[in-house]
Amino acid sequence: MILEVRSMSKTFGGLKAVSRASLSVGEGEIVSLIGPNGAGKTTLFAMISGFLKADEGSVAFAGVNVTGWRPHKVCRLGLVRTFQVVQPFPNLSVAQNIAVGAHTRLRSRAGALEKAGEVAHAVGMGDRLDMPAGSLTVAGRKRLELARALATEPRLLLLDEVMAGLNATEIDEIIGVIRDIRQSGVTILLIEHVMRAVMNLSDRTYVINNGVMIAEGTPNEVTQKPEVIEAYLGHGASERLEAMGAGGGHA
Amino acid sequence: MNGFAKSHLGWLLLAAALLAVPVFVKSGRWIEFIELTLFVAVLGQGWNILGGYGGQYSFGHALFFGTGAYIQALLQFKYGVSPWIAMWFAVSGGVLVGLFVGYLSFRYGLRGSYFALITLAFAEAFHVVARSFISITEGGRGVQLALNRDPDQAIALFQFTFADPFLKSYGYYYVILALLMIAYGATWWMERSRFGAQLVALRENEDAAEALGINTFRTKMAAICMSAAITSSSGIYYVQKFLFVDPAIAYGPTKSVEALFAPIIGGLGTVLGPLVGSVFIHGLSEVTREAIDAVWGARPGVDLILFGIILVLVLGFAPKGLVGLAEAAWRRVARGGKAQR
Amino acid sequence: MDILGLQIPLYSWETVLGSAISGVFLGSIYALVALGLTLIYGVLHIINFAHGALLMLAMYAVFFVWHFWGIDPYAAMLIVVPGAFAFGYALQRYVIGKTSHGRDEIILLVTLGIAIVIENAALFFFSADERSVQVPYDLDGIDLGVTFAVYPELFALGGSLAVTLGLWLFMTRTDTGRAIRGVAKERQGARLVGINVDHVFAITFGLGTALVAVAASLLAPTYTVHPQTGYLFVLIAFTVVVLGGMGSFVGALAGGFIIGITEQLGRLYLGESLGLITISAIFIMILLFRPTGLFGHKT
Amino acid sequence: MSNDTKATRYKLNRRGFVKGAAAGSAVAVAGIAGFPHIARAQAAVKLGVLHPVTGFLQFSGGQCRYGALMAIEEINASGGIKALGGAKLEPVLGDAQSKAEIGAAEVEKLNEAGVAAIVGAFSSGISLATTQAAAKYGIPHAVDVGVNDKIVGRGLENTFRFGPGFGVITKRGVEGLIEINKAAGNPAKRIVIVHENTTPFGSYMAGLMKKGLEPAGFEVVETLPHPTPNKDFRNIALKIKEIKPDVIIPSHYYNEGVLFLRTLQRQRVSAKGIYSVLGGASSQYRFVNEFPDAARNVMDCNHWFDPGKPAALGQRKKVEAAGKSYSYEVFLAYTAVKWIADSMERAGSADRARIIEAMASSTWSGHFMPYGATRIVKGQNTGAQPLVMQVQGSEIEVIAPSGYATRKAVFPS
Repeated sequence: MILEVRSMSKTFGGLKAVSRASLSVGEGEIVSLIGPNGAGKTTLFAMISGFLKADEGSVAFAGVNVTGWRPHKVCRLGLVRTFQVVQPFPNLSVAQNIAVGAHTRLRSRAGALEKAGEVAHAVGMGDRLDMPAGSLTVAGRKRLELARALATEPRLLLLDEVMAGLNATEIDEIIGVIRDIRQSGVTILLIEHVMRAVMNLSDRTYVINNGVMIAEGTPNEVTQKPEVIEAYLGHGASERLEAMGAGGGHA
Repeated sequence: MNGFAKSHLGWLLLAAALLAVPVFVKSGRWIEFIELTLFVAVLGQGWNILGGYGGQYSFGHALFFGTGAYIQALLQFKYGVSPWIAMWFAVSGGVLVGLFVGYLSFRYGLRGSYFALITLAFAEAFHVVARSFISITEGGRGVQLALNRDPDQAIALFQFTFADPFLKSYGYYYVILALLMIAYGATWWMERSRFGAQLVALRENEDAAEALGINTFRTKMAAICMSAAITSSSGIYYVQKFLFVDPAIAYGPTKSVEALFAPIIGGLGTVLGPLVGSVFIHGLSEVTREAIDAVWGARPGVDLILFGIILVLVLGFAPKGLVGLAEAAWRRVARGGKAQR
Repeated sequence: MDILGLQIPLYSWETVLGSAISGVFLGSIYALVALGLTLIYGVLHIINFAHGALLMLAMYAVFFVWHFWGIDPYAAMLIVVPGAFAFGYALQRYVIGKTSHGRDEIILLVTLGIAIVIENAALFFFSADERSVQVPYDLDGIDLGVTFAVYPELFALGGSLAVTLGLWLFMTRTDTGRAIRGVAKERQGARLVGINVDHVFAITFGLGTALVAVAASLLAPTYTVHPQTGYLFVLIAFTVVVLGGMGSFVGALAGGFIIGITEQLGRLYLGESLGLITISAIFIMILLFRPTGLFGHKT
Repeated sequence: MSNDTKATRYKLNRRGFVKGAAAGSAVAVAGIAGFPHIARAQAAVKLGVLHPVTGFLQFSGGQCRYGALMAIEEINASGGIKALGGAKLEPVLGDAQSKAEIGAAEVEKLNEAGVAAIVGAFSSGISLATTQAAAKYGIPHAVDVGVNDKIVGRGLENTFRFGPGFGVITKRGVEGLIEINKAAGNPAKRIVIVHENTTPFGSYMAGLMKKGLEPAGFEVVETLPHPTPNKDFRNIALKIKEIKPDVIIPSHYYNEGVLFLRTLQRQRVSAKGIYSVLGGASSQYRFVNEFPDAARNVMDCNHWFDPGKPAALGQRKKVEAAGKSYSYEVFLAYTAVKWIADSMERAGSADRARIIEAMASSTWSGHFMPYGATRIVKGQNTGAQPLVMQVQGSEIEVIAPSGYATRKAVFPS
């Protein structure tokens, strides 16, 4: 197991956002984390990557106990996250943005920029290297977010809804990119609402609701589980689930 | 990015022009004018490192100027230390103050207006301390250094007012030019280094920077140290030239404001910004003053009214500073050229 | 008394109490100056560096109204306060709003630029001479035993309480007040609901300037006016605003009193000069440990 | 740059400079447009008038400039410099913006404008920088106010001060107090000193006063420093109330002076006497007119004119008729300019070096200050001294030393 999360909890002002949640990810896997809005997915990500201090529980990454580490330290060990709301460096160019990630492993500026170029090509934005990040489209920003994370040479990538706000074609392209990333040996844990992508990509899926892990298994297994359907139905998302599930079947 | 060599050439030409200023400027008045402009450009580059590149706006950069000036003056005044040795302590002292203020502010995560206000508060606290602990700082009397009138001692005592004709006329110019070149060289290097890239990244988005493996606290600490070192070095020049410092000169708000004006007007987070801004500000204030004097006679204040109005207008029309304005104009020209082709 | 080598002078309780009371009076002045600043900060998130210059300008206005027409400085409010409102409104609407592009560092410089213009215009038109308003009741007042409270001080104290109350009522009971609060809380949202945000900003700045004019009227019988008068209060006003919590009126009032009393006692014991370090110390401590201030909310 | 300042030579320099650094030179004719009729006179001698007329010293700087220009106008009206064939004085104005470095830069400007001498620069801090810069070019520099004793006597041949420095002022201050106390039967013993501590002026003053008073049998019970600017004096008033000194000695600038004396009055703090040394407000007519009650019987050891000289009283009328306050800045700068003009007459030349010589050996007595004939030692006019005044009724009367006194001191009051 490259990532072991053991019974993590977080309370915000009396509200339990995450409650004794555990999960694990094996080397080379793509694992997804799904759940309705406000279920605690992003909070869990933030705790794993060091942005939030957990009330209890532990995170072990690559055999190292990283509980309570600051994000930059976690990143240097090889665990990097992206943000649900993309956080580009708006006044920097695409190349400069990605180079910031590359600098985590490379001291030289020229080397980092060169690496940025390579990564940009890998995620399909090699033609936009000199554009200011602030002027990218939503899809472009999502790719940039991915590229920047990738440039840090992670062993595990936490992707927080990289497909939100994209159209069908763009989603297909990103799915391809993510596959390639896994191919290159990077393990991936992703939060996703786009069920088509979840069904398509994931080896295993965790379902979280109200801060509690309610299911774990292959995507097909978990979507059959009554408690999962209930969780979504409870939030009035049954149609969407149906539609998504059907879509996934087609692909 | 058209031509690394081209931009290199520009820098060399600029440096050569500045080095050669004494060849074509013979006027003491204009040398003094250029000196003051470069002095503020150094002060401003210090601010620019932290504020322009790092996005941490300080309102209290007098902290570093004042500390540099005081240490430079006091070591000579009290212990007869050579000014050439004192200057290293002056810069180190500035850096220590930077470490202290930076540690407290960044450890507690102060950003934006809060960081601005805490630096303001620290500068004021230092002002009060400099005024009140007379046994250490001489208090409001200030520290006045003995004037050297022996030309043979000019270099040893770092005082050029009564040196040989060349040194007398241009000695301090080369002092401030040397400080400028060190400061701008360091900034130029920084802009092309990992440290610079990480500093800019955290200015743009601190969370994203942290997620990408940047130790934002340490990067900010490094920035404030570099910033303090540059700004405090301008205090050395000030003391050696004017041989006097008091609490208001050192820690009053004037230097803090001068330090931030130049880079913001010139262009935040650009190597040349503070210099361009300082040239603009000093040129503008000189022109407005002379113009008002010429057409209207001496009217204290009118030149500054005009200066203030033009300043606000420039801010309105060039929010990215003069360097930004020039870049935009250049891009337009370049695009126009391409379209014609 | 000697504590850790530091000589602490012992004063009679009358002196200490008198000093604390003087802190209350001083604090009321701080609060008056800080109210306008905190209002502007709370809504526009501007650190208004022209605040001191505006105070100075308003004090001149009060002085001239008194000088030329013999109008008592308190009565002068009826003229000066609306004028200040209009001036502040125009300043935000047509200068700050137009030139700042909504960027903090630019706004900062614009307000600094405005301060330079106002200050030097005052120097040019009014000269650097110190001016004082002389009122017949300057020396009358109430003997509190330990100290004597003259009417101008009592009026300033009453004024600070009344203005805070009035401002609170205005913000909670009127449509304009609610609009201002709405904009302060959620700029984007307010825009969507159809509130003219630029207008509200300008009204807020106008109100802040009007408050400065109230402060000027209440200060006039005590202080001399010259183009640099504003500097006396600017830094303190920032401290009060931060201590009270940026945007909080009650905070500004309480902050004013706390700073006033602390400063006076600090100056009593540490000396008039070093005693001022208490203000910087409070400022730094609050920024580090409680940046939202005593009455502020998390943003 | 050459030290030679003959007008022709200066013009050459100027042209050379225009060629060298053309920027802004078209408007470089600084500050003469206010006096265009003078400016065009061929044989005019340029005189640098350098003060902080903007920034936080603007009031005093402006007063100085006013006094200096008044002297120049008078000299020109009465036929200019006679030894130079009636050459007019042409003021070249400089603004130090209340900053030492700007003061020094202005000296460079004045040098290139070809001034024969400089008068300035009010504050000690700025004067230190301007005298030093002027020394580079051998420009005679008369310091008008700048009471710091370290301005003169640091070996600059070009630097002169006509008025008194700290040392003399405090010495006379102590002597005056002893004299007044003695005449009243020595009722005063316990003293409180209140002084500003933000600028060299107040900080030095307090130390020197204490040193002078204690050997004379006074007891300095408490020294209370305060910053400039200062908002509130109630604490100090309360402390004084508790200490109950016989005499209060304040030393600060005008604003603080007004606030302090008014606070004492409001807080009903009384002493046998308020005896300020370089008090900001105590011997200012403006203060006496506006707050006669707070000013009542306040004594002050300060720069003052010889009340026996009608010229001084005439000037006062003129200044007040112009709506200005007749303050020490005005007559000190005025006298300094007159002195420079007299030295030009003696030198028979506008050459900088010859003016310096003439100033150093000056025996001028045509002024209205209580200094006697000028005698310069190391740049300082040794005869310069302050007087002790007291506000009596609506007038400021001289009460010590007895040779100049117009009234007897009201003490204890």
